[in-house]
Amino acid sequence: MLEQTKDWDDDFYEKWKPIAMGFVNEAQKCLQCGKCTGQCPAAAVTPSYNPRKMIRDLVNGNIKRVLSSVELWQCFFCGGCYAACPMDINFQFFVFMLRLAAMNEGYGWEDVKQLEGYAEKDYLKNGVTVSDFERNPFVVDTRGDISKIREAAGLTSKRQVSDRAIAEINMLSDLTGMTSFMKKIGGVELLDCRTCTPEQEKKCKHKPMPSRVGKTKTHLRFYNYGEPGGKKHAEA
Amino acid sequence: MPRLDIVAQIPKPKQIFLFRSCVASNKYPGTEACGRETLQILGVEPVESDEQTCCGGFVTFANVAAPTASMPAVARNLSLAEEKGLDTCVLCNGCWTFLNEFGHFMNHNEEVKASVNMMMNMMGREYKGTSNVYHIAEMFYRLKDDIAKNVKRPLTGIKIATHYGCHYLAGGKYSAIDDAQMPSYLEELIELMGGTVVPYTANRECCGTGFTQIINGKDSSLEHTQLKLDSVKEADPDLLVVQCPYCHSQLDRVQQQLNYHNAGDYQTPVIHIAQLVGLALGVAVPKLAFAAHISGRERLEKVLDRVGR
Amino acid sequence: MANNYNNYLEAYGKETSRDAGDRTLNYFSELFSMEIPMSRMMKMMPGMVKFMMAGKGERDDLMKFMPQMMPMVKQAITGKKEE
Amino acid sequence: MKKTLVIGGGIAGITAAEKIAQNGAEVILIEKENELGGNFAKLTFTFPVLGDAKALLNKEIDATQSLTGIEILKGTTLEKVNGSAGNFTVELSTPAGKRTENVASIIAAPGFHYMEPTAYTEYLYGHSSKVVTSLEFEKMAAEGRLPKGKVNVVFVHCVGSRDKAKGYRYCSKICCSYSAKHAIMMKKTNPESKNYVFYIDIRALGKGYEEFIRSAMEEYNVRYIRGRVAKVLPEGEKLLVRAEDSLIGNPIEVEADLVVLASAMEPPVGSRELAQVLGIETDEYGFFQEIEANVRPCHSTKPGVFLAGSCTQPMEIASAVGMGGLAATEALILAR
Repeated sequence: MLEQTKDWDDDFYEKWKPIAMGFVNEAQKCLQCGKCTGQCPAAAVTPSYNPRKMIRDLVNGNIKRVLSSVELWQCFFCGGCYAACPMDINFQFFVFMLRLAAMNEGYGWEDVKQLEGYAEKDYLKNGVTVSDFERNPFVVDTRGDISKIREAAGLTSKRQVSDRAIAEINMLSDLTGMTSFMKKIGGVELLDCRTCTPEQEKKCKHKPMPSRVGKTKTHLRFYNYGEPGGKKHAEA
Repeated sequence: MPRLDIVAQIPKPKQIFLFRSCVASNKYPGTEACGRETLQILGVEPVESDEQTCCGGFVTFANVAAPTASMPAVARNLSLAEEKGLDTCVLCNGCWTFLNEFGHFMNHNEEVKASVNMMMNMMGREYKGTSNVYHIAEMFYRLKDDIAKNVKRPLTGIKIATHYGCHYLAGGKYSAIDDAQMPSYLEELIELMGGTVVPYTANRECCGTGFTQIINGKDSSLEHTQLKLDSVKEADPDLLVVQCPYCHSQLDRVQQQLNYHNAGDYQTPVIHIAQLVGLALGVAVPKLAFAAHISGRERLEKVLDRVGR
Repeated sequence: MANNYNNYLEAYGKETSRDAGDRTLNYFSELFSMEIPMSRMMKMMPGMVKFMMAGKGERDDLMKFMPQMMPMVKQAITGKKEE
Repeated sequence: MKKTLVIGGGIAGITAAEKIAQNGAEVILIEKENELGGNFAKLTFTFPVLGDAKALLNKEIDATQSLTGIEILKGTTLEKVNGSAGNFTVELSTPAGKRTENVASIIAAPGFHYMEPTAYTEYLYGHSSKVVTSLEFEKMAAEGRLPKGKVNVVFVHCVGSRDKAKGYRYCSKICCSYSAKHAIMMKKTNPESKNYVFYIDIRALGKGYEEFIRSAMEEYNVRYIRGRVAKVLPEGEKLLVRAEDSLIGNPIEVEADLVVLASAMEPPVGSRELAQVLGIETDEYGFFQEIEANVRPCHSTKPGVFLAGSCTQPMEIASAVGMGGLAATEALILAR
């Protein structure tokens, strides 16, 4: 199908800027110089990822292409593009906001689903996002017992977060709609790598995606900015 | 070159609110213990609180929480230091950039601040925006004269490579204490403690965690970390010093993972700057908690033997 | 779930970027809205109840806030801002 | 006939002084440095016609010096200006001491300054001897120090220009052309060399410029890659240049032996102070403000003070000469 410029929402960015309250800015100043992509760690390993092209599509108003892309979800959030940018465009925030928009369109849920567990199981229950539970199967054997190491180091055997603090962040989560948002996602069970069965392992690799999230119907994403490339796709 | 004008603005307080980091607490406790011990040795009393939770950066950048949802969580954590009338000292680049960025945002949007404060009031707190957030590496650089005076175990002959971490330098393009593209304050600290700095090509490359890519895009994440580790291996340092527990976790654990896949033999110990300063200032060995480290444990022990236990 | 479409243009069908853009803008203005409509107020309630149940200190803090809360509730019900 | 004061002994100032003297009026030409020539004197070749810069300039200087009615004061600066158009009293600080003169008008031609890209630490400028500015490249070429053998040379456009964060937002206009000139010089001196030019947009704003830049690509095999260089990394003896080939959309890496940064043209050092002494206005960058940029390009905001050359905007040699002539005719009207 031919791309039609009459479909583009060319004042999208102008309308978006005041709504986002300063989270997105300066995109209209983009020179398309490519300094961002030149230093990008994600672009170095996944050739179809290209921050310059995404900014271009955003300013032109080709919203459909940005939001339905896989590339939007390949950013490393390293901020190197912002550090390099001659026009001070903070692209990390664009990615962050655009991902929210993409989720509203039904894209990217397979990724968010995977992450939701960290928020629910760790952040809201314990007050810390990264727990002492080891999720990297390759280091389970080599690692010492954290609670013993903590005690030897003169710390409490477990990182303490008071009940009051946990009650407070739970209330904030409810107040700001984060809890209801997470309920919509459903989340995946975080697997225990030490006792993981082959069946579970399969599930772990193939992220299940809900067909609906609330009222939104979910879709699979597309490689909109070029051939996927990279090691994984080289053979396929 | 460090921006001395920004360094000069960092106060030398009697007390500071030490903000615990999730990864530092639960994966590398040595960072937390050393942060506490080193500050004490340098004459700054660390104040901690069990009320403090995760900064909220992970859930926000994992898009599980909208920015409006994480704003009150940031305000809550910052208000803990405000209540005590202290500045905040963080151990993690992620905490630094997230607390700074969102704190800055709230301070400049009265409307948002008012709405956040409404929620704060519900639990008897208030966010004023008076607490500054400093990274512990910034504090070390500010207190470098005290470090030089207190070195108990000089790092003579130890080859050390540095990794700064993106969220400090790139996120703090204008507010970090050093140039985003060519920082040198960690090198300065290392030389101050008697160590030898080892340069390598991929010094300013990202560690490869990619925030959520280590979970969602494992292939690209590992590929990038391998690029970085290859460059480190070529320079062959005794230690790789990081200033972010998240980078620490990635660079340390992925070595083991790559070794497991026969992708190479990577054995470079990775330690946090707080642990390195702790090592030089003579913090007791169990408090360095090297037992929690994964890669290059033998080399780490050798380093300990050389500087004295 | 198999992908039935070859590319994003097919997936979106007749919808233009303008439609997607408007939907996105509506979503964001809702997200960043400082107003608290009734629906949002209802969602907030369980959290406050949970917080009250957590302990005495929490309950006291929340009760202190109640006078501040009433105009907001009124506003949420009537949908008008009180001057 | 009254006297005219010309500030700056670059090509614009020399031309203005020469034209005034040729029309029979008296003129004082002051130059801060101890030699005439300004930035022109730092070049080896001109573009788009590869002319011998030294010979061309010396011819102009000799012609000027041989004229009667011109007084050339080297090592001299302007201290104070009083009075108004037609009757200025200027105080000069010469090596021989203070001196006061009465002049009808003043022509300001202080030229420009090549930006020192010290802020560009991502390009390792100041940290590696293999990263040089275009000006240093000119010097290397003049002294025969260009790298020999099979080498890769990378030319980087827009260092300091079109960059809000570390430089200026304006385009320096001539860097595209002089980088092409440098690439051609490199290829001519060392036919074994491979030359890469990283550009954002090619701005060939002059007669023959487009053909000149195309000739670099077509005849001298210079590889033009669209994309701003992101960073330069040290790798052993060599440098790694990382950028995006933005026409393809992929990041690329070039192994380089020499990196040449086309640094921006910025206002001359002390332009704001000079503007204050003269009582004229500057723009946001420190360039002198014209009263009307289209039809009065050489009129400053103060009557009787005229502008010539690249103190108003980045400019190539031919325009500076043209503007020097225009300023001279304006000055002659007041000198009468």
